[in-house]
Amino acid sequence: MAITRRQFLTYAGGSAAGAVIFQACGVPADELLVQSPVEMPEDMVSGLDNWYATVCKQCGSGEGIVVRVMEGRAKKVEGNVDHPINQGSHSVRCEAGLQSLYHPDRIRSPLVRVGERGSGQFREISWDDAIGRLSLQLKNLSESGKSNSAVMITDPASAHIGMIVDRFMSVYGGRHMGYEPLERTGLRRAVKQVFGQDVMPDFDIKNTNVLLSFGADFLNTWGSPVRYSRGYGEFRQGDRKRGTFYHVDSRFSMTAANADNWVYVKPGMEGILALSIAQVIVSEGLGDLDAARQFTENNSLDLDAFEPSKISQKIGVGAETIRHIAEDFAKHGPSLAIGGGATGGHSNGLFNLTAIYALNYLVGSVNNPGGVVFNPAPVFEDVPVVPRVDSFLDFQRLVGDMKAGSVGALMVRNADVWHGLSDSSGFKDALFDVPLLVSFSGFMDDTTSMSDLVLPEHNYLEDWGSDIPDIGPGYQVLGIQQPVVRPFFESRGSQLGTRNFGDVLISLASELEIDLGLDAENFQDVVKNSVRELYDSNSGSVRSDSFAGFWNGLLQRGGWWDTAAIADNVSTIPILSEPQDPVFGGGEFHLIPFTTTGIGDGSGASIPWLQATPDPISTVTWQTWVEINMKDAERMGIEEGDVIEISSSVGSIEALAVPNPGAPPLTVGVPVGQGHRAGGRYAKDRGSNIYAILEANIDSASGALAWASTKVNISRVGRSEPVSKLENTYSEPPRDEEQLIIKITPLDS
Amino acid sequence: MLERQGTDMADQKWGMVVDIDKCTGCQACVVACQSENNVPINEEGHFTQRRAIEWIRIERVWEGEFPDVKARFLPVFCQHCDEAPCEPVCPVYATYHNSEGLNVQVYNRCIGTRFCANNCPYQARYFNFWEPTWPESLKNQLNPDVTVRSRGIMEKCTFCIQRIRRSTRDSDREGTELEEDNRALSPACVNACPTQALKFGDLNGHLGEEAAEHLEGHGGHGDSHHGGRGYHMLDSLGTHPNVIYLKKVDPSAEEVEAHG
Amino acid sequence: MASHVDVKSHQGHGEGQYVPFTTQEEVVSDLITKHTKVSDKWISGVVAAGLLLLLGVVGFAMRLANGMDDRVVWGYYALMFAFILSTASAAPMIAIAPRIANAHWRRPISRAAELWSAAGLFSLLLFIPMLWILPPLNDGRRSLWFFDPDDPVYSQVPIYTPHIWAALAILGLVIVGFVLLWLSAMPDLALMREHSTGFRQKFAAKLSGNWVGTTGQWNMLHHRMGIIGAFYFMMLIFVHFLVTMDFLIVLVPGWIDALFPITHAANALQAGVATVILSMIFMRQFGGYKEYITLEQFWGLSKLLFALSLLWFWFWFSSFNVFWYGKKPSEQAVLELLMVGPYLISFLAGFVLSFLAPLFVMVWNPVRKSIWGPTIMSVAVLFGVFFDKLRYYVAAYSVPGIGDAHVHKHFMDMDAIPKVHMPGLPDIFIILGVIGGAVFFYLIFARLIPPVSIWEQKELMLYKVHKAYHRTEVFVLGKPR
Amino acid sequence: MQEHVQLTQKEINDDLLAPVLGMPKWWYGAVGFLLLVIFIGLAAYGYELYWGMGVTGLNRPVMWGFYITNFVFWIGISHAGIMISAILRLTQAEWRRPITRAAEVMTLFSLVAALSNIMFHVGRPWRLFWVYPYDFSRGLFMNVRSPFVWDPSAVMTYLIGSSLFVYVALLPDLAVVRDRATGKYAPTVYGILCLGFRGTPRQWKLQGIAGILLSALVLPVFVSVHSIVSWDFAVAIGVEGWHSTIFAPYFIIGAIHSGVSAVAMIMALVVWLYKADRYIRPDHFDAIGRLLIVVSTTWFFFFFLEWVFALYTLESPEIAMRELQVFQNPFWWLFVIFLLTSYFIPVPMWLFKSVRRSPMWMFITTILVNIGMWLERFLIIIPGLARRQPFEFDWGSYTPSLVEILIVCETFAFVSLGMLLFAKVFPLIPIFDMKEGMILRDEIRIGRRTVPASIRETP
Repeated sequence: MAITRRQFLTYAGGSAAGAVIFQACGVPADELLVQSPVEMPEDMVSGLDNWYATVCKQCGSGEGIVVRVMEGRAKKVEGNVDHPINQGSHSVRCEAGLQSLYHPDRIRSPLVRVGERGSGQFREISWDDAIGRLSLQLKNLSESGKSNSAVMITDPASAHIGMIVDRFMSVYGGRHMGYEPLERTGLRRAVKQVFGQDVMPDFDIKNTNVLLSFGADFLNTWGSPVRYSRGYGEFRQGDRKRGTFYHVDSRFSMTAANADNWVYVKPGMEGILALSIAQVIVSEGLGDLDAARQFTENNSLDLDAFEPSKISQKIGVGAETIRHIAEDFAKHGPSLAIGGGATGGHSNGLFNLTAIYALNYLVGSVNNPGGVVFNPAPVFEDVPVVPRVDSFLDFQRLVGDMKAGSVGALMVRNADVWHGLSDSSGFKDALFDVPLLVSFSGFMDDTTSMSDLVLPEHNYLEDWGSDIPDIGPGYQVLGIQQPVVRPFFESRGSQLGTRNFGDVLISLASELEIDLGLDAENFQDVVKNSVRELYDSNSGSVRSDSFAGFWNGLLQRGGWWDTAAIADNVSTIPILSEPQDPVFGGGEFHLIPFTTTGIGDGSGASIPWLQATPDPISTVTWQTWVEINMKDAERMGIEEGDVIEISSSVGSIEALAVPNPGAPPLTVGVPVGQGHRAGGRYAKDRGSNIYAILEANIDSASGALAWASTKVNISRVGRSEPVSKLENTYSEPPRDEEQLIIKITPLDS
Repeated sequence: MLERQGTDMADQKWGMVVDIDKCTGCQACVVACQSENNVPINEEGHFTQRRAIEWIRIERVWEGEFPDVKARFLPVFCQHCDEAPCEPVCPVYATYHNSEGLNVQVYNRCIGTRFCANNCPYQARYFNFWEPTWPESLKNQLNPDVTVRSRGIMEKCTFCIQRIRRSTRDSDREGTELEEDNRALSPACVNACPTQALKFGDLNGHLGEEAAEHLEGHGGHGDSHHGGRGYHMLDSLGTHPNVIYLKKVDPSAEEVEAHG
Repeated sequence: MASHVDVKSHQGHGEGQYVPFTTQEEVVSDLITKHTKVSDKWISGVVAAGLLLLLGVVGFAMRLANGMDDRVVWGYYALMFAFILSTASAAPMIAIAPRIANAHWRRPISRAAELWSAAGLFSLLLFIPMLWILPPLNDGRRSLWFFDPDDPVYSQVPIYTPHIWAALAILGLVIVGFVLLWLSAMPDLALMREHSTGFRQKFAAKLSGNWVGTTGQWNMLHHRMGIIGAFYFMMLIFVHFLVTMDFLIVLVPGWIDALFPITHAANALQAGVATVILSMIFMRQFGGYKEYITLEQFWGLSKLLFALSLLWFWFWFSSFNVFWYGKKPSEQAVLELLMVGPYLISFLAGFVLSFLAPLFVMVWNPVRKSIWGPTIMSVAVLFGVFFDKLRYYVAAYSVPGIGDAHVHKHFMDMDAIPKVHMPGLPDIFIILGVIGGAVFFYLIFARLIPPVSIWEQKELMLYKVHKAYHRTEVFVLGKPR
Repeated sequence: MQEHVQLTQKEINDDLLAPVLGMPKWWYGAVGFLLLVIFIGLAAYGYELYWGMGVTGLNRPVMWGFYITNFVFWIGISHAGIMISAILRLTQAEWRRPITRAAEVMTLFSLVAALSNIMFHVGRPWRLFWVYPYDFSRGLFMNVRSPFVWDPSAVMTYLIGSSLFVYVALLPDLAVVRDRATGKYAPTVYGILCLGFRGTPRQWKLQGIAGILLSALVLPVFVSVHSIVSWDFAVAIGVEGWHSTIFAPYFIIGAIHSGVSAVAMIMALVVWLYKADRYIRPDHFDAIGRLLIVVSTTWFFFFFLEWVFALYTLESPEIAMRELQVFQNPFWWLFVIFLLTSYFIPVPMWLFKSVRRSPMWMFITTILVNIGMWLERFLIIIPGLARRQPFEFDWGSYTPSLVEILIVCETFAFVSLGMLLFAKVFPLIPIFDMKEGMILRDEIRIGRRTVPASIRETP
């Protein structure tokens, strides 16, 4: 039949109206409902899917991922089997990238503040306008010769983004600072001192036999958890003898739960314990003695002061235990000692870490299989591999400058300084003395909500980029990040929507007429150009006779790596820093903040999946809780769900009590990352922020914040709320009466 | 119904081997499953109401008190029992055994008596107490191969049957043999697991041999407990699960023998 | 419209409907003479039963020669104990229940039922050896009494708790049975005291006490019989509970069947009815009580037998369904052992004879309302009960590894199911002997006490009155409270 | 035996037809109130339909709650009707006469109430019809292995059977009403309803036989219904403490316990509301009291057995479940109330003749019994599902939501309203039965004593 134009319009209108009506009824995602009473809808496979390789930017460890894309939408994240870091596995947070991509509260275009600073009222502006405003301010600064008062704070940015930022700031003459909430500057210093390495080494857990870890929650959040877990799987049940795993910690973490023996040590005493172990090894003539002599003499260290029986009382570990660990550690090599986490977060953090890592020399597991394996020199000379991270001391200086009004423009990218810096730093007040606060974040985190100007960047799944893992696998790796989907807000035109951070800097540079010295007009080309030298070197995992072929290979494999390019053996003598006892503030309870499986250090707080991920030990979700020893709780009449006030000299927060049998007495563990003032519907005003009340104790040796050295008092507010945990509330901890988990002893014991 | 005509699928029997000694409780499997299977977002309320849906959940069990305290992790999900107690009690055949040993749930058949949930000894079945909702933009992530379950019906682990279907269909189209250790085929949780504690496969194939080795208690390389650690959870109920657990190795464990 | 009827004014007629005698004196003299006259039928019966009893003793001795440690061979002995417990001890209920419900048809047969409680004495004798056959508690077997093997006190006591309790309970049951018999016989004994001579007269004089039949005494008698009857019933249930629990169920690991004691009891009542029907037919044919034991009695009892058969089936099915549906290995093993396994034949025999046959035959009123229908059915039921008990007791007594707590906690695997245990010669002797023994006891007591209750007959003549009503004739039944 | 009042047929007619032909003052008030409660309950159900089961207190693993408890309770109550009229009719117990109909009618309405609970319970009630043989077009049949398929079929059969039962027993009275009824339509309607019953000997004979036959036939159904309800629980191996063989008889006897108590309640109400004290005499209460003593004691024995065997297994999940039932809050005090109200308070009281013969006391005690028996079902279902073991990690707890409570109240209001309306339209005390009773009474004089007697046809 012939349809006249008029009829057609009426039909169209009618159907449109119908659609609207049905929409109004709010039938949920009904395009996905298959109404057949006999077939499982899963039996009807629909559509074709593609898998694109890229790099996960949710956390620093740089896992390679493949993303399943159907009809231009990202559906599923899985590990990239080829990628050396995670070999196909992935963590909770990689998966959650999808929800950060499609998060309902993403910033949809450049914004300028209209209301009070921090009022969170913004107006959409065009990119030209936004870049114009920023460049204007920067121009003024440079013209008035105060260009060094422009400060850029980024997350620990490495690879090409890091390069561009560095170049931009250096050419412009401003300052670039790297920020990490629970900073690891101490750790990096320790690695430098003990191993003489600039790059973090790799730990060969896969082949080690006795694993001795101090405070590092390495199976959960610390370092490169997925890579370590891969190793751990082999370590437990591989084609090898089952390894033994000692975990020394003053909190019962998930890693501690997986250890064969969890050794509780008083907070900050790990270094002393390490030296005591060393003393046993040396005095009993086990292990590599001249290495021992070397570093004792070199550090003029009197080991006998650390004879177990002398210090056992002080550190709260039995002398027998120490001996046993030491002997096991020295005799049944290859052995490996790792330290990190809260261990490095004390006023004597650097000493702890150096002492711990030095143990590896005694058993000859430095740069050997089953031990500490060094990472080689970076892939490129000009691209920084070591992310820039500044210590708390530096930030205190910055705050000083800000107060003094000598910071003209503060630019922030991916660094939620507002949320992460303790009130004791005075940053929050000082921020109001800064005339211009610019955020490049693609998401309305706390700092962005305080800013005057927002230049939102792409989500990493929409974006070009590269990644050189902070903690490499022992050989050269370059991860290539490619857009797996078109930018979500592309439809809003080139003047609105989001942009690549590198591109923004490049166009900013051209506005300011400064030359970044890279012959490329966008970031994609920057990456492309610099990988040419890999193509020329014609080595490693991807080779091709044409550069185009090479580039495609990179994109397909998700990166480039060269197992041949390993570190050359260096023999250094570890430099231990001065043995010292930890210093604590006043208060009854040790406060040990910890990062959680889900939201990590707080950067994941906006993502519902991560919020809903149960904490492995307490199974709590969505909330801020206090791990407290059951006997303490009994003593203080605290029951699960009671609202607890945690007060330090800096301030106080509220959290829900969750007594657990693993928590040591007079120690409270509190997860970081909640209590955002912004951060979208899933994070805003949820829980409370433990960072805020950390005291400004500083590890004088490294300048790092001693974030585990705060002591607090806790008290019941009198209110109590249901704890949103996967497990039900119990008066007695579940004991597995029915032996769902059956245990057997190893054959050799 | 679910048999695919003209193929050899019917003589496959999907199953899983879970190594408790490897499981670290990192929850990667949980989120992977939720992303693959359009599991509704578990909001705070769902947890406090004890209605959170996790097709695979990590149970944590305490042993002892501080200082000598231990916590164990146990991944629990539908065991796809051959003698599934949930199947006979469903009045409308919403759940039944298909030809590949999978215990399948036909969502649209379900009328929500919740009888199956009561009769599942593993408590692996979850009920949609509320209508699942997503913000408009998050719907872009939903997996088109998996339906969204409306309120009032049961749901549970399907061993990612949609992946099995897709890869078998592909192998049919390419005329290739379907090989069992294949990431396109194995469930999301298995692919995610960072310690490789989960192993998916065909109990009539390689996995079956491995499982038999574990269950019969011999095999194993040197002294690293390889064979002999296998057991079925709650074996004395005679549900004949298709999931084999491998015992936790613990130097301090007092030796306990599995029942049955 | 209350009409007052003079008892004397009505002539009864029609065979089998009511007592053909017009005066109470006639009834008394007739029954007394029938009781005192020793018929050679009785003598031959006693002799036959006595011989069987001897045979049984021989069989028992043969078993005893091999000692009591091997529980398996004693299975048939246990079976016979249970059989007597189910038949003889349950029979008196047929006197008690209708008496409480005030049903007049019971009157001629209530004594015949009560007399079986005398045979109940035999069940007590049978039980004594069981105390040694059953394993003591301190080898770790389960018990209702949660006996702790390590308990210093109990482990010193030579005989263990369930044994003591069960023995006491059975003793109590027998005593109560005798008391009941004595009470209900008292007026008749008084009559014998007056009318009979010789040892029987002395014996009656001793037992009848100071019965003279004052109103007070009558009221007291009715009252007491009510109480004692109810008490007997409770004791019976309790005994079945203890015996099944501690002497049967505990022997089979995984046999956690809370309903079984009741199933056992219901089965016993069924057997009791059958027993009474059988004794009725014998009294009718050989005892010469044709005029007293009439169709009405058979009809009443056959309804009861029918109902009880259905009840038993329902109990059995309730247990079976739960086990069968649950598919637990432990319970599968129990079903395998007790039903579909080695004892399948026995199970089928029991099922057909004590349920299917009564169901399909007695569903017809003409069959129920006849002399031979109920008789044949009760024979069938008795055999059915025998086979049903066989599969339980013989099977249970042949299960190994009772002491093993692990075996008890979890199921025993299928290949450990014991083979069927066939009866040997001693077992057959025992079976015959026990039956003979029971009959022997019964006959002896039937000599001492009138097997038809004289005073209840007399009462009947008062309460049951025929009269004309409009154009038809009805009878008026008095319902005293 | 009793202070029996001999009444003429006219008196009987006038008394028993009064509620039908006349209209008590309190009637409108009562009906209005009940309607209000029902309306609120249905509103709550509408709310549940709109939002889903989330509005209830159910959770994982406690997937069954108030609704199923209530379902079992009403099924239990429904057993009284048949128990009283069928069994007592077969055993020719004279005292049954005035109370049979009230009991049967209660059966009908409580059955409907029970069925409605299933509708409240399921997640997608609009597909409930799938449990019936239907849907062949989709090549599907319901799963006959499931107790939830046995349930509806048994309950439906029971409903049909017992309504026939009521109707047959109603015929002669309908005829009487037809003759007395005034007004435009009433006589016609009753005329149609009574199927032209005119009281010819043949009609009487048929009516009598039909009654006997139906009572004999409905008894097996009556047994099967509650056995099946019990198997909803007993066949489950997933729940420790449900998997017990004794459940079927235990539930039946429990049902009779609560049902007969309910009948005693109704009797008292009828005496008060309809001034029927000339028909329902103290010794009717006496008789039902005696019956109750027997029933409740039997029930208690079954209860005892169930516990003995539960503990006898010594399996930790079972022990843990019992521990939860008896010692944990809130179950421990519910358990205490349950024991006291369902046995330890009423039964000792019933031992006293004075209590048995007083409508007031019987009313109070039987109400207690029903509270107790409701709790009994609750205490079987919830602690069982809470499942401390084997998965201690996610054992559950349960608190009913307001919605559930309102809906439960609605079912009670519904049954009461049904009874009231029925009593308005039909005589609640069977007229012909009473007359028969009066006619068949007689007395025998033995010496100075006069013994009450009843006239029987010669067999």
